[in-house]
Amino acid sequence: MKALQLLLLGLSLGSIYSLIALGFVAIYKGTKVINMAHGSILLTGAYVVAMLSPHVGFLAAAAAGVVAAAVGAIVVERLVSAARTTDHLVLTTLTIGVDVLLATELTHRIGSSVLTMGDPWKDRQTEIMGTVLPQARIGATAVSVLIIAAFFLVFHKTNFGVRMRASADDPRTAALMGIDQRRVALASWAIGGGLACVAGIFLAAFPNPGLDQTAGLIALNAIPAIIIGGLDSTEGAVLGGLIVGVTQTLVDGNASSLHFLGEGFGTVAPYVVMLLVLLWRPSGLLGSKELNRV
Amino acid sequence: MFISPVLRRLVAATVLALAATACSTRAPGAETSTAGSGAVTVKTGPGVTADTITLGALSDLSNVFGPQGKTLVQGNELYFKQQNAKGGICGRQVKLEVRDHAYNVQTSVSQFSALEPKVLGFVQLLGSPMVAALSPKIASTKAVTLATTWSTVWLKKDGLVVTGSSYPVDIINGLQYLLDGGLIKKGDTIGHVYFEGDYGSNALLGSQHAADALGLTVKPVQVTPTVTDLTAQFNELRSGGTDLAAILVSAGPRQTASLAGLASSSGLDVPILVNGPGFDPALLDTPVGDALTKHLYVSSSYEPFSGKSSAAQAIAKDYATAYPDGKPTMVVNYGYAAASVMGQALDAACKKGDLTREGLASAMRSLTSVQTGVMPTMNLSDNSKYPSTSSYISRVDAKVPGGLVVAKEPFTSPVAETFAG
Amino acid sequence: MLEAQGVSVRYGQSAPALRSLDLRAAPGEVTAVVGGNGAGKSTLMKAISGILAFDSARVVAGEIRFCDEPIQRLSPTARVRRGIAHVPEGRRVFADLSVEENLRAGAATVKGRVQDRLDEAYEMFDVLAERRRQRAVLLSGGEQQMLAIARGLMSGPRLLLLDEPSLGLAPKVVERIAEIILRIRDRGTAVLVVEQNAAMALSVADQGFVLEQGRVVLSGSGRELRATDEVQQLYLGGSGTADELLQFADRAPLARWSA
Amino acid sequence: MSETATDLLPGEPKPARRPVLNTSGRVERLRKIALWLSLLPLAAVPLYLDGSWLIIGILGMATAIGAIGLTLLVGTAGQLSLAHSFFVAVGAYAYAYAAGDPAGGGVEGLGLPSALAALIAIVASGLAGLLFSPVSARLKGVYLGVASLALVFIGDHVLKNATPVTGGYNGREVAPLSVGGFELSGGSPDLWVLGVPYGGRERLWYLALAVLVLAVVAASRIARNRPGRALQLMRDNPAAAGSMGVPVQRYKAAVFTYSSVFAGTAGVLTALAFEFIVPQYFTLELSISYLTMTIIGGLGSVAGAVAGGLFVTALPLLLERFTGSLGFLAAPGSGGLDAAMLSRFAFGALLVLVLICEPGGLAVLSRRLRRRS
Amino acid sequence: MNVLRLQRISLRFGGVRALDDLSFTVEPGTVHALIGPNGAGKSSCFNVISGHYHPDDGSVSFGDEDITQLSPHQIARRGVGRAFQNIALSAHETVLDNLMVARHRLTRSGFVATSLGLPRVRHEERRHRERVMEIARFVGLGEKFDRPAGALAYGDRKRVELARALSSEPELLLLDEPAAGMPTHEKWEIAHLVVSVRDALGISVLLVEHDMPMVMAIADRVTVLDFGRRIADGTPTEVQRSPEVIAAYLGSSPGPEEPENAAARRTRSETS
Repeated sequence: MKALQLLLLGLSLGSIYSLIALGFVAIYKGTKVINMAHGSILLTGAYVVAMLSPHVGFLAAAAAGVVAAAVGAIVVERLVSAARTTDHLVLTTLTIGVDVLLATELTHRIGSSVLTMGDPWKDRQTEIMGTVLPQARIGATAVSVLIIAAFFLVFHKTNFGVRMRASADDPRTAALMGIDQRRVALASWAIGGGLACVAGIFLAAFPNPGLDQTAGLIALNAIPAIIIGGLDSTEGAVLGGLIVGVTQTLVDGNASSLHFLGEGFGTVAPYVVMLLVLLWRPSGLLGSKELNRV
Repeated sequence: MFISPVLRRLVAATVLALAATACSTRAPGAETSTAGSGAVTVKTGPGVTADTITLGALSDLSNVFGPQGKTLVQGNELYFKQQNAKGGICGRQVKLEVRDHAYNVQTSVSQFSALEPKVLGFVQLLGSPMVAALSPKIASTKAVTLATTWSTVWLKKDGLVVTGSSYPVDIINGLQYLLDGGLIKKGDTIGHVYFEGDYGSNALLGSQHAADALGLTVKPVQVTPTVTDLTAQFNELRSGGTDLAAILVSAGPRQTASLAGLASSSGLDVPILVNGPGFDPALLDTPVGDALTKHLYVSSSYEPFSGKSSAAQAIAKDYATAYPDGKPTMVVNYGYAAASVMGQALDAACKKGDLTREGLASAMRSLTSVQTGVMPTMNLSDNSKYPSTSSYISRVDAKVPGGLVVAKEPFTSPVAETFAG
Repeated sequence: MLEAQGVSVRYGQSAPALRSLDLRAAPGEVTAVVGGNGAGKSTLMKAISGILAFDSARVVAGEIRFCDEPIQRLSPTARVRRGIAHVPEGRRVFADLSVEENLRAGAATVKGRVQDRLDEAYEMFDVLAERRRQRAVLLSGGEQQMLAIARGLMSGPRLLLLDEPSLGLAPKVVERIAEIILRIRDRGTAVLVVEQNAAMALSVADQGFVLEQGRVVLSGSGRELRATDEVQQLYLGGSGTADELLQFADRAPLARWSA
Repeated sequence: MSETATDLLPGEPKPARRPVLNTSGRVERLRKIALWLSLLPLAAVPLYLDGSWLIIGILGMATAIGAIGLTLLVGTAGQLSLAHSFFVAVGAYAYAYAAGDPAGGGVEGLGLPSALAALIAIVASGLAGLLFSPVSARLKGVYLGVASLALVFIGDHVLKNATPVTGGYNGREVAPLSVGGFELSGGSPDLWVLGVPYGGRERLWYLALAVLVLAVVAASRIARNRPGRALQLMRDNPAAAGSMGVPVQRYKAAVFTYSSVFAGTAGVLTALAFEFIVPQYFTLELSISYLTMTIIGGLGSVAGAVAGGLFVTALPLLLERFTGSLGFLAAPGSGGLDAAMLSRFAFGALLVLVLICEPGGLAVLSRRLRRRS
Repeated sequence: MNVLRLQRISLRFGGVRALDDLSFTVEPGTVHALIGPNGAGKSSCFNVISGHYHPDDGSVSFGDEDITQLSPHQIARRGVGRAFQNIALSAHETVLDNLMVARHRLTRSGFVATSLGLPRVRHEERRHRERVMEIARFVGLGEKFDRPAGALAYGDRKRVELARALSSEPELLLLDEPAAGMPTHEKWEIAHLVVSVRDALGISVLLVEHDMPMVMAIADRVTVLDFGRRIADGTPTEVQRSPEVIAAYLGSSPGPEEPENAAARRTRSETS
């Protein structure tokens, strides 16, 4: 009963992490950069939603937020591509700089406010399979499942998807096919940004009190997720997100019996899982092994 | 010879440096002096001149606690402005040197080192990591510092002065209030959600002490500041079919909000008692605003911004004039009261003719009945105890600035008297 | 159709890989470029299709024109749209994509339906039709080469660049590739093929160029070139005679290292 | 040529580090003398600057030492690490624990002689780096960078929970370093030089300066000798490095360990300067600022790391000090752009700009300027 | 001196068979050429020998030891040196540093000793620097020690690559197209170098090369690969006569008897 409830809660939280992780992986596959500014992008999108929803309603605000986050991500991409280097280490580091900039500005803007998303679920809860779940989380799970399904459908069934996957596989040859690598980069960053915003909305919604300046940090929870799943695997991102969500919830929900692991172990547990996975499989559960090119 | 210019310059610099040591700027003169001011001759130390007393304030103005830090500083400044308008303290104008450590330990350490020689003491030191990191330096420099904390962890530290009542005592008083009001009863089980560290873990001592004395059972659950979705913790509290009679929160406002929402939408209509830092008026605009209005009780050792006392009303009026755009929180009053404690200590030191650090420290300890108007009467003579054991109980009123009104004037539970600290 | 004039290409700061190269390919013809490793053949192909930037290389001098239009400043995509398709060295099929997805990727610049082109490709390469759902990585080398060529044709090019299509393939498969090249030409697509396997390339070529150290040292019809000494040596990859060994007698002596 | 890691390096080939042929031995020797002489003015600094500047200087030098370690790891070996703050923490806490008074209130200590404790702390950070080698040896570049985040979070958890050793959330006191009864970071016994009191900060200044010089010398030796060459090839072409007999995995682990030793040393000095350490200092933010320093200084450049370390430490404090004279800066708390915010903006912007415009950082810029003059 | 023996090596990538049941032996003190069309599997073969790939089947032994599963550095330490076809130097480092890195297996100075600047570190450094300078002069690099490798001309970079492999003082040297892309004159200089390496140092050389006259002139033995399998093995003269080799290289044989030889337009400039 309790276990089931925690599992359901964990999966619903995990589905939100999956969205963030999927965004990371989309960007990584498109440009081989790990976007360390992802948390700030998430915060930007959610901030726009919070600012607009009292005026234009939740759905319109959410749409605007997704666009804003996508645009934000594209700006980061432009900065990344402005660097005259192809070294992914340098480019990843560059996104850390962007994150510092964005986070400073957003922290200042949000201040002590707790911004509400104006979502339709409010603080209601519903009983499912004998367990009580916040409606916003059920909404999050449903929306995540839809988005993830749409993502895979698009990537596997459309020409756009073929172009994206071809570019991820071999950008140079994809360029030879006339697939514009700049547009691929823009598309993958925009997708990553949009996904982050959707996740941000749900992370700010109940049972969280609303959007505050710490929301960007939550994106860091998706980092163990992408490593657990394998940086270059979209399926891995989803799996990793779920694993992180469930791990965190199980540990937090059993805090008193896990007290010997120290206080606040729930936040750290995903990282411990990540290290264990790395020891077992250095490129994650579903990541592809890199062939040593000589 | 491409290196010769470099070499020449270096040699020159070195010679100059060595030659100049003879007239080093740092050879100290007399550090303490006596300066006449008005009728009384007063011994002075760092930060005090014939016409000015300089005090420091180390706060977070731009990071996570920025908004609170700002209102605290505003409260400090309100008090000193009043005093300065009345002719100052000890015939001297009080100058406040504010530094923003942005919640960074290293910054606060450097700022303290830079500021300490120029000030008599510190009227504010915000952030427990900073209090911890600076405590040995405060002890060694004897710069009297009012720590913005209500944890008993910081008792018995040389130079550190705490005000009001401690977190655990606020919790004990709050439970007493709930018990007296019939909101909970003997034998009930109460959940306590608390932060790691000097705030939450300390407050937990209070609820455990009260539970023993009042015949309650406390079920603690710990939470970290970055976790704002408390579903799992809430479930943990209710696991095993526990029937919660009340929830205590010694955490941040976001944790309070999450719990209030979860409780109310699960049909758990029980009182939620929080420490001062657990509430933020910004929460009232969120979906859980109603739940908070219905169930929230705040126990603190300072009066909320919209308190009924004449002092609180006066502060609110001054505040509106001085900071027309300011967003008052409940710590404005605390900022004012802390400054007032410092001011009264300075007065006492002045009367003894000793405005040195040692003089200030002993004057501080001579204050046995400090009135600030917005905090309970305080006795600062013993640094192993908090100067008060009384708490205000406040309830939510979304219409007033600061969002809280006083439900019960400061009172002391008999159980609080037996709590050490 | 394609004209390169005085083209020089550099990788980063190092010495040029193409040096003042002149070359032309005519419509309706197979043009072969042969030369040894390091002669600059692949660089030439990359310069035409516009992906030098991937290797931090750039055209530093000269001009490349396609159908009388200078194309150096165009993006690779724009060049594909104008009718240049490049089948890279080593096939480089998209390993994780199915055969059909590979072909679809090749039609990235095509607006509207690609089904007709798919049908056409399957007709020309029947092995691919049987394996359309299979992941490309599971194809044999020869099949991968077929796929790479079919993929290149999906954009409906006017000029097909083939970089070492015989690389690592069995002689029988190479013969088949040669046939395919001729069929492509006969459909009206000009082919520029770069080969180390001079025999294969020149056997199908209308025009040929011999590249050495980044410049054209010899050009002529396929037949003419096949008969020259240079190309004869190139078949065997060779140059000079063993006598030349003798002239380097005086070098700094080196004895075994004793630790 | 590898198209990946070489881009990390200054955008142009380096000139020879030193002449191979001994034709310019005299110039070399003079240059060396000049370098050592340049330390003399630094040694006189405590005679002129007050304590707050000394603290900034000490923290800056401690940070520079940590940055040197990171520049070897990220720049020379091409391995990204965001775990540097963890190893700084290990150094700081190991020292505090080893030198701590066993009878001290609430927090345990081994009560070892403090010099020995410092040594133990440095070794402990190295060991911590070594313990991570199953991960650090098998991952590369960006992957390692992301994986190393785990150490920061796990480290934070341990620091806050291993209360008997670390003092938990509230931190613990740090005993001063003394050798034979003479405190190198404390004030006993009393010491006056040329009329200036030489207390804890003044003494710690010399200690930090001495350790920084040692660190620079050691790291430069590594960079230009056998280990450094192996690391560079490992970064540029791991396959070639293997074929040259470099055990690539072992070297990855080794450079990670070596870099941790520098971090640990920085930790000990920081702890001595702070006198009290709290877990809230050793965060991801610290790791990022270490990374910022090495990049601003120029990855792989030891001198650049020192410059970057001093710059990043001093900038926020300098900005704040001159808030009054910088017209555009608002007073702290007024809601405008204040010094703390500006310095954070400055770091973010510098990181972005340096990487976009001059990935070689200060090291290349200064070389260019020198050539022009 | 040790014999290198490949026995029934097979290697697959996805659906592609890169090496197929390949066996041959490199005798000590010989120049052994490995030839075949591009893509025949020569580089894969090198990668198997030097430990970068582990074969799906078969074994590699060096002397009495099975080295099939060893990692590259372990194989290097056993005296197998390698020069890469696509120059694999550190472009930003000096020629000297690029060469010195090959001394890795012959030197000891670790992190600690180097940091401390122990006299033996300096002594070791000096001794080995002298040796690699000798080697650099031997391959014709002259005195370009201080130049960053990336700034050298192509031919010189190829020489650095070769000198680096020699600097590891190998017993067996794997050379992957050491003369590719060089003008004829330089090619022969490299050929001469290879012979000198064998004669002066007694090193066995396994050589991948496309230039047939060069191979025929300097190789003691030749193994011909096509399509991942061995199609001929023997002395140069034997191999040259093998019909499989002719077929693999020439395909449907071109007719040298065709008369239009002179018509090809010559554009070769004499000074290249």
